[in-house]
Amino acid sequence: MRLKKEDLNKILALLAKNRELFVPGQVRGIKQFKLWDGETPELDGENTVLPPKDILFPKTEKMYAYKTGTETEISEIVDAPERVIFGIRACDMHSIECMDSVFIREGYEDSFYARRRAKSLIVAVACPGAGVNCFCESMGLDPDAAPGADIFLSGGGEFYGVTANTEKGETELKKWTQYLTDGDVPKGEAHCSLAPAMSPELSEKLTGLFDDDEFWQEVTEPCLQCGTCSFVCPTCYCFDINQSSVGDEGVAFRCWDSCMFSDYNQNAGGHNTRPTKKQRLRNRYLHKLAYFNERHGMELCVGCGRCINKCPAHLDIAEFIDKAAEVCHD
Amino acid sequence: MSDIQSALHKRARALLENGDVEYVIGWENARGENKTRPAFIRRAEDAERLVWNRWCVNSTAKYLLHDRWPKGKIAICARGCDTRAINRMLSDGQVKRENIYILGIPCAGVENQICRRCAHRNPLVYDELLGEPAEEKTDFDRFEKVKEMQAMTLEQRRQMWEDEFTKCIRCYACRNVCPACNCRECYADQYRTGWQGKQFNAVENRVYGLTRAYHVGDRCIECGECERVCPMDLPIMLQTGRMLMECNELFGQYECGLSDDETPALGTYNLNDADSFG
Amino acid sequence: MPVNEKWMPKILAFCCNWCTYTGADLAGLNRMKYPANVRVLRVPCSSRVSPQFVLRAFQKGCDGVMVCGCHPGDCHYTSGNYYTRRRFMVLKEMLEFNGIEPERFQTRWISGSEAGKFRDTVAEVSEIVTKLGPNTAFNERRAENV
Amino acid sequence: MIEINHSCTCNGNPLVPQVCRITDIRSETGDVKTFRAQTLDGKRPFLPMPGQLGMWSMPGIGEAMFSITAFGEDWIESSIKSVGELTEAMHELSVGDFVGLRGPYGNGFPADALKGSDILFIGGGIGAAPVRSLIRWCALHREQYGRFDIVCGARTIDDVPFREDFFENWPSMDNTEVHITVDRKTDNWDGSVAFIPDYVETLALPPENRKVVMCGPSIMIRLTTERLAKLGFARGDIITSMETRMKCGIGKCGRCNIGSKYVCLDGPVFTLTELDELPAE
Repeated sequence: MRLKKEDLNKILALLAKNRELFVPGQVRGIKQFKLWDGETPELDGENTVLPPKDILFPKTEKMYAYKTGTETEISEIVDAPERVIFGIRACDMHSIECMDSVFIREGYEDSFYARRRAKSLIVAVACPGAGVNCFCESMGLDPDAAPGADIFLSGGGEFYGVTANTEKGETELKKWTQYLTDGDVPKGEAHCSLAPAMSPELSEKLTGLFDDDEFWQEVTEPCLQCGTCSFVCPTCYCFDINQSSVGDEGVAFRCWDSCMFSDYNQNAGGHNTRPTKKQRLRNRYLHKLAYFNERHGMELCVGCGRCINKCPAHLDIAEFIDKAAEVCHD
Repeated sequence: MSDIQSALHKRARALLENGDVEYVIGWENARGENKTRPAFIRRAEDAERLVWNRWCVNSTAKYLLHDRWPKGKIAICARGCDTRAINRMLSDGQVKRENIYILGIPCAGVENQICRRCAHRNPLVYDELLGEPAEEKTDFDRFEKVKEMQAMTLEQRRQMWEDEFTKCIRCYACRNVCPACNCRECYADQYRTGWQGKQFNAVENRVYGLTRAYHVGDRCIECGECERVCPMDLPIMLQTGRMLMECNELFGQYECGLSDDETPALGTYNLNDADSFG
Repeated sequence: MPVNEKWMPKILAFCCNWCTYTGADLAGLNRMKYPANVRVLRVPCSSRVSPQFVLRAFQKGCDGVMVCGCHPGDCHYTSGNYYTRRRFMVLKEMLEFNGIEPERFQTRWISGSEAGKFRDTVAEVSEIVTKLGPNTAFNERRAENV
Repeated sequence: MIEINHSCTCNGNPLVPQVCRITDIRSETGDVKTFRAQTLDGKRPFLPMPGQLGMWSMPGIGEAMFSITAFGEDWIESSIKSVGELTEAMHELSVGDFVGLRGPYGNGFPADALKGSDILFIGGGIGAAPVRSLIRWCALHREQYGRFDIVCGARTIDDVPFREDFFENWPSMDNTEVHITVDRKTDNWDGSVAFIPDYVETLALPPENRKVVMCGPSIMIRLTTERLAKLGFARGDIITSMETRMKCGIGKCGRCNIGSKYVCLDGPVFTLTELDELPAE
């Protein structure tokens, strides 16, 4: 089935019915996912600056409300609206699969994420053309495929090829029939700009490099220890739990956190388990490229290039991969 | 520029070969075109990795704070703004002059908007100057953008900052890159004190933005690094700029990082200071 | 707060222990009447008040903040209030620049004997802030859902 | 892929605590108190296996993870040292006050695998807390285990926690010997004065069919391990419980990882061989 691109706004109107529809667009000069305002979404050009993870895993999520005083009460906060995420690309779709693995599939189910995820419909779109720092193909992805999305709009040209990958997607597609026609759509031509030397062996090689202080000092020295890479990363899912009270009422919330921050590993007694930037950035790289693989059987990097775009010190994970591969081959 | 770069190679190599310095902080090419990153050269044979061109945008000075007790001297490539940063840190007692060897680099401006409003294109302090001094410029108004904003109404300004701080993701890049942000432990990291809430919302972000501006505003050396690194493109310099402008108006000509023993405007007083409080 | 309830501003007054606090005390002893929506917080010197305290007060729901200290020249610690003066002359402008009505923030010099001035100042600030209405830009409760 | 086979039983959402009431507070030492809690309807908040963790919280102040040191029909208890904001506030609590509790988390001690072995328990300072949970568990099935040697080390005799257990309950247990050693002599103590590593070496227990369960400061663990190695103990036979900052307790928030393992989920109990396989952070 295929869909004429000029009919896109009609489809968006369908998707927005009784639901919050998120599409890529500009918010004060920053491209990010925002509520659809009737305008044509910005599907072309570079990917959004901020990933769509906020929609499923909010920057700040209230977990429960409490009351203290003579009695103490705790009540869970359930906030999972019906949502549609439209226009995410292969890399970001895969990042949601990574988060699914963390929050839903492995061990305990995280109720907050799982509820939001269950109420979300994801419509992914073929990548229209990679940015200067993209390398999703090296991470095993195809810019013109998103098997994890409920619905995928593929290919280039005047039409999108339309496929439903899930039951939820199929149900949704039934509403689209009047806009769908038969026919083929050529394969999208977008390809990544970068091709770092990613290999199945890298994970093990990196773990082997753990004690190579000189190597880590060299790759981490320019790092400024800010949280930019973590916050623009579509897969960074670490969070902090905190409370905020006014008088004897309050809420406990969780919020994004970054393993680059000095207070991330600060213990109550004053001990810090990763006091130096070398240790912290090493942990981040290894989490992305080695540790996550051991637990979940995939990398925690999708090759979207956002951290490369935004790193104040111009650190570059693709360059890091090459460098590690080179050192390993010695 | 290539003259300066070759002089830099020669000097860096010599300093390392003679064991005068432990390492040299400068810039090297990063992957891709038109991109450099801070470099830390420890071996004489790596001296050629150093580059100097208009893509050398990163401030080098902040890295002195990453190594407060170096084993040997640190040589540092420093443009005008970097030397102001070094002066700032010297004034604040954060680094020791005898630990630093400054390779001064005259700079006509790199690929950064802020360089158009740079009043100090030549290093203010150095152990040696590489190349010929650059031509200084004065054909600009330091506070042009601040003034534009002052022309707005209060309500417009409130809305503008509301929008901007809604965008802010509090990654703390502005703090971490700032040479005036040199507290050993930032108030925002002191999680037990609770001054900075961990929530991401416009109010917490505003509290952070304004607190940071106030912490550094009277010590800001106007290098513009905070704006360059902001992933959300917040006009952070407007805040510190407004504060500097006010210091200029209230306390006389005021510019930071020009010498190594400055007292910040709010760290001193004058009996005849302006007083509208009554 | 329900909209129909009459709104009363919350005002926090940081008062120097050596002068304004004594002045406020004296106002009380003399049974002077002043608006009850002012909370006095005693500090050892007006220069103890960091601008962060002021921001924090706004954030936690104050609609107006006052910093009161000794008259310049009369500081118990010789020079504390000279620092206060510089600090808050600038802060007033910074608040204004950030779209916050500068009148919400007031600094006053009130000595231990000026009970009347304390009463008048509090009444005046209370009136100003009541006219301005609730502080929203910096109030975290307003921002709950942002 | 790593299999996880334990689950949080407290309620549907593993991140939301249930309100519990403090039913007993005992002062163990100058800065350690033991808190006993049960649900508002008088039940045990959850059933912890020995060595498992519980997340204690005080609404408005914070949450922190502690080892559950004992449980009964309708209560659980943890021994908490006053070191930070939350623990200081907890030390101000009285019986009848409310806390939040969620758990149990972590793998706990391999109580089944220890069956049939002699066990040397070592607890240094507050490290005695997790060890206590295992001793209590083993005591319930005393006949399934071999000889017990219980070593408790503390700064002074006044810093020895769980005095009733160390001085009365455990010495009277079958085939069990309790050894107390202190770092500093005081007038009210005429027993052993020695650091745990030295003391354990002088005990010279043979390693055959004996496992070691050891908790305490990391320096104590390292030095004691060296001495145990001298005595011929294999690293795989030495079991310890890790301590680090945790936030979620369910392996999501990322903070407590050592390599690909999460202390809150895959630990806190590891054999030294298992720890050897992790990156040396």
